Amino acid sequence: MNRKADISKDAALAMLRCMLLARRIEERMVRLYHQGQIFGGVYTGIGQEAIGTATTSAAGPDDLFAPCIRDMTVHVGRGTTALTIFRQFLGRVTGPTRGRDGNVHYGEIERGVFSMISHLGAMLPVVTGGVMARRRLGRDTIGFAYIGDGGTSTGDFHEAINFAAVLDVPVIFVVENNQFAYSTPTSYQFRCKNLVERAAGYGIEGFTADGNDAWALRELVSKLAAKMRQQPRPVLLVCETLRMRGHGEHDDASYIPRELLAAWAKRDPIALLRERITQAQFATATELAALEQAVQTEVDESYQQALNDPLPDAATLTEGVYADG
Amino acid sequence: MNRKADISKDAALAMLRCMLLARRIEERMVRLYHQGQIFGGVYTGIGQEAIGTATTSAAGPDDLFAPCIRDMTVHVGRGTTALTIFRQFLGRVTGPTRGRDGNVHYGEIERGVFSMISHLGAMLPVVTGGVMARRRLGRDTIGFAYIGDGGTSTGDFHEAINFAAVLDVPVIFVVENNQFAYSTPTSYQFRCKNLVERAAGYGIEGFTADGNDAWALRELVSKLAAKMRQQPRPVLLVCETLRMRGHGEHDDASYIPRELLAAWAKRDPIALLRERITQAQFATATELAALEQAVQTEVDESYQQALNDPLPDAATLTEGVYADG
Amino acid sequence: MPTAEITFLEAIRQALQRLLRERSEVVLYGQDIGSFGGAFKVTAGLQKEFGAARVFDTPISESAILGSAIGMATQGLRPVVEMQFADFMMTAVHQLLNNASTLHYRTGIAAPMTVRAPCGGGFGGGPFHSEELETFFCHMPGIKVVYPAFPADARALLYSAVMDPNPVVYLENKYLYRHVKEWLPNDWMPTPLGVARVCRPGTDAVVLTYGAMVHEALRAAEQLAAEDVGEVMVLDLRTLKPLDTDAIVAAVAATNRVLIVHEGWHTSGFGAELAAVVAERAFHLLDAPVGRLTAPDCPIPFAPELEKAYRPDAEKIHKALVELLEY
Amino acid sequence: MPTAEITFLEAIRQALQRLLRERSEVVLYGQDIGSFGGAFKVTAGLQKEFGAARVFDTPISESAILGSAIGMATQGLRPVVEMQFADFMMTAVHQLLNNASTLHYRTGIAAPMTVRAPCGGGFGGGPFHSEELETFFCHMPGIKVVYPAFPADARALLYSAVMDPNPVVYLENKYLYRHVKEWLPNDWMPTPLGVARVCRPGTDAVVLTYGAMVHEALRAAEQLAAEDVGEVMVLDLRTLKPLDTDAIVAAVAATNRVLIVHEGWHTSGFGAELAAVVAERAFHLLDAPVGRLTAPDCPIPFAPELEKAYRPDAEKIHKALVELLEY
Ligand SMILES: Cc1ncc(C[n+]2csc(CCOP(=O)(O)OP(=O)(O)O)c2C)c(N)n1
Ligand SMILES: Cc1ncc(C[n+]2csc(CCOP(=O)(O)OP(=O)(O)O)c2C)c(N)n1
Ligand SMILES: [Mg+2]
Ligand SMILES: [Mg+2]
Repeated sequence: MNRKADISKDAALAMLRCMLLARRIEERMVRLYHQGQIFGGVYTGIGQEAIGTATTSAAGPDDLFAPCIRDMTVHVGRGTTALTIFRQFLGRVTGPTRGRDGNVHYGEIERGVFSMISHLGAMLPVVTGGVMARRRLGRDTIGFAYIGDGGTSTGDFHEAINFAAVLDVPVIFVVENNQFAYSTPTSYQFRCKNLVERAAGYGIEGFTADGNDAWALRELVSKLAAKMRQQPRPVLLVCETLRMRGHGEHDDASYIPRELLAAWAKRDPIALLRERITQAQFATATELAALEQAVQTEVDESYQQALNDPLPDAATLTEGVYADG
Repeated sequence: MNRKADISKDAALAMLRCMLLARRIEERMVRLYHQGQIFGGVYTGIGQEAIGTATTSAAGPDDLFAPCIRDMTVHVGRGTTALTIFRQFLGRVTGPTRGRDGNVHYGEIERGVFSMISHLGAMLPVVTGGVMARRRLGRDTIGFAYIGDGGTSTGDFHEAINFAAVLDVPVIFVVENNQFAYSTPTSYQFRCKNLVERAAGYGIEGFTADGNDAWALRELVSKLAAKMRQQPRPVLLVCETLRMRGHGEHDDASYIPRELLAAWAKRDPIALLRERITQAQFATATELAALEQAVQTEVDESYQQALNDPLPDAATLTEGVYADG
Repeated sequence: MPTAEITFLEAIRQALQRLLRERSEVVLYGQDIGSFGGAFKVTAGLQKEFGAARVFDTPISESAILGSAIGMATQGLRPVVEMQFADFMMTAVHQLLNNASTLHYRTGIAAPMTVRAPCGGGFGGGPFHSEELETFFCHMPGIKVVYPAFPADARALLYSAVMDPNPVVYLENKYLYRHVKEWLPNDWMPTPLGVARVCRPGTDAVVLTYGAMVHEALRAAEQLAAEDVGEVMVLDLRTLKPLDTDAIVAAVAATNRVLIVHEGWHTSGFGAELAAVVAERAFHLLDAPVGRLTAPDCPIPFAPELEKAYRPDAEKIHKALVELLEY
Repeated sequence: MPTAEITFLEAIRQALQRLLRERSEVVLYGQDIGSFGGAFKVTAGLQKEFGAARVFDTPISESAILGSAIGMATQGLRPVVEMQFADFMMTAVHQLLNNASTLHYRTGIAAPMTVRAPCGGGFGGGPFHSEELETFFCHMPGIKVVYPAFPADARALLYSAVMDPNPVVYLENKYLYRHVKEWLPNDWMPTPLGVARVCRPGTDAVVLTYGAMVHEALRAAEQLAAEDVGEVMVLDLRTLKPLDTDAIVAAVAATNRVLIVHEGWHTSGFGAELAAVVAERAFHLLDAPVGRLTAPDCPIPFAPELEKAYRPDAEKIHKALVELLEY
């Protein structure tokens, strides 16, 4: 394959680093879970890293994001550090939710990332409102709202997209079709062939993309984002991928056919991007190895540092329920 | 126009009677409202009578219906009498809700008609569930669920249609696009050109129809219903019409352009059907006049009779909150 | 100081108008609130004065309305959204309970948003247009709940609600909209949330209440005074969360007999919380059991005969107070 | 009679299995409850035994699930739907409050449906997977609310809930699923809703509670007895609506001191209703103010240090009882 690289070397390597960092953090969490060292559950986006990576890479500094449970690369792509993420997952008082949540429900709003709640679909109108506010205040913001194939069955999915369409709010509604919603394949969630067919019903444009190809996805999203900044309208973007693990680590995903997993394993987003980078001669094997090593070191050090951070003090339990006047 | 009449003389005249009866009842309610004789509001379907009429006329005896506020012809089409309707609207203890409701929230379930609640969209899954139950119990039921253009913006609209599509429940989701949701034109509710574009996103068939032409609509619905009984799947049916009065009688509808009202007044569904009937030579002018007279008499007598019916006794206030074991 | 006689509804409109004038970050939206002025005409004229960028209509999508308000509120605006009827907020209550109410606690981010919700019955609205849902909102951590009874409070508390850094549910009893008027100064100051008001002094019993029932309680109290049966204090709570428990305890201390009155359902109604607060904090001050006069646990009926029996009013309060004073 | 030691979870599964066997009109549905057996494996094996026509998966559409159950229930089936977590029911609560809860009153049509909702915390579920929402359901007229604490009751009450002609919310405290076991006979009879149970006798105070807190209260009471501080009765309410007020009054009469304990939020929690009932009906029997030991009014925190401080437990109940006994 020999395609024109709209993507700079820096951008490509940053994307690779983003995916690697998320992958290594999640692998660490998986290991800790199975060693019985985690309180609560562990939910990963392993195999789906390209989506958050490419969308954040294509985004602008003022954009807003509402990631879902598998979107660690949205956080990393916006600059959230491994240290911050481990602090969150380990329930440290130094983490973004100060131990009040210890799971995927976090976000650094100063980087434009909302902290999700669990109710599927409920964040889509939130990011829509955030974009409306920023634009009224003169900022050139567009929004990125992520939702799973299963989440498209919620009323909120519909209300939010329609609301954004009627009010001309530029949000990319990114459907991550990872082919399963917990234990059920997509035939239990929808009957259209491809969810992109929903776009017409909202009077908006719809696109499909290979969710594992960060390079191509970034090119597409860059174009969409540029257009949306000119003509503020939402779009629907359906990314095809596969959830490579169980819903959470408590789930062995025995309901996913092994052949399907094997086929998608061959299309691992990190491997695909590495290949592209090599083809584009953006980095040598040695350089890539160094990157991998640097990421691994960051993960190891961050985990250790987070472990040493203080746990929340029970005396602070009821602090901050309300904001002070 | 000279088209093959699939519709029998009896069916055509029954449709005309259905529309006339509903129109006369609603006109009476409007008059009473403006005379200050009504407790609560008055909401009518004047101008939209063809939709409930044609769909019930095309339906089978075991079918289920979830009408909306403008669908008096669904009730009449299923055999609910003028007397029952006046008893309801006048809050009589003899009415279907025994005075517990006195508005459009009624239905005779023995005729297959659910009693709506106000929350737009909330009845769509209810009729879906009713159809599922009856079919499991061996009955050849299909469902008819009605919703306004504004109601399509609710999460429930989406959840219900998608649920029916995934579970293969044969329900006709009838969108009555009367071009306004309270004060707002449809551009405030959706941005697609025609709501029928939503069908593809659910993997179901969609149809549009002239909502004022009962004759043609009945033909279409008969075909759809026959097919759905063979192949149980939901369909989306968008009927174009215009709300000819305010949202309720408290509202003068000043936001509806007068020319629009005038244009649609020329397409009054009763006049259109009368014309069809005359063309088909199903009735003479004298016969039609007699029908009108009979309807008027029924309305007058029913109103008087309902007026004389007892009001609910305050002592019964808390009876029947629970069903008895 | 120039004054005018204004309705409860006009008081709300004046507060919104002043907020829009003084605070560029305030926006209003909801169903039919733009050029139509809303189902009750509370926002009449505001879109014309402030433009469609600040006062606008939305699709019939309660969850999108509440959810977007949360997002806006975190990004520099102060949205004030209208639910056409409080009843319809139940289609989107997860946005309040899970998103808005937990946000500051989890993330330290404030969401200064106000949800205006017309509630209550007494006019033949039937089961879906008359609900009283305050207990739901009061149960949510992180939410404030304001429920005024007089035009002066409606105006002054709405301003404070909108300027509060937290999500506030502001309940507007529809019966009050046009039934209650006051002569008020054209110049006014916001009043703080969380402060109850003794709107009738008394020594023999206290009625703890809010919203439309304040007026019914006042009527009953006046009658009891006229009949020389007793002097009953009426405490208008005004804000249900935070609750002015000190004022409640002081009122019980001054009267030793308590009747709680509200228009919502009995079981787990907000009156239960009030009774519990009294039982915990003022037990030793009581000369009689705490009474609750509420709607019964049944859907709100339409027929006037039934709705009258359903809804507490001055007559029923009078009767309950006579019994309480005789205990 | 053959017996077996079964978990709380297994008890629920047995009730569902028996219902499916004995009642052809019973159907089960929800998210992932089919071949996967549900997020907690409560329905494991049931689709295999009864087929996908009776036990089936649905899209992630809570309103469609609850709404369709209402329609089904009016048309001859007895749906038992599972919410994956009670927390998510809030996305569709209008179906319960407005549709299900008003149906029989308005139309005379019964809707025998049961909503199973796993609730409660204690295992690091955080703010969106640990909620206790019973007070919302108890406030709805026309809804019954069942909340068992023991495997025997879970099994026997679920059967009755499903056979009840009304909509029933059946709350399953997740902490109990695998933590609580009982030796139970393989043969069993359904028990009626609305009857509380004294699960520990006592003369010095009574704890009014339900769900997971019954076990914490029992532990605290045992300790107090061992310490010779007092004999505390524990009343397991089992059904919150209808509430067994006679049993409550009798318990107060026997002990004269009341502590109310629940895992949900304080303000307008179901404990408020219990306190109000005691204050109204048993005021003259009280030797001390009614105490409420509940979660504080804050979102459910994740970190174990915080969640432990958040959630009432035997230790906190012990402390509260010591204070109550000393009053
Ligand atoms: C409204 C709501 N209902 C149910 C759940 C429980 N739940 C959490 S994740 C999940 C499956 C989600 O599937 P999908 O949207 O495809 O996302 P994925 O996990 O595949 O990334 C379910 C049912 C929820 N979080 N929210
Ligand atoms: C969920 C919900 N939100 C708001 C309302 C208030 N409301 C009642 S009718 C109406 C307009 C409905 O418009 P449409 O669906 O087009 O029906 P039409 O009145 O035109 O027949 C609104 C906003 C409601 N009933 N339900
Ligand atoms: Mg998925
Ligand atoms: Mg309309």
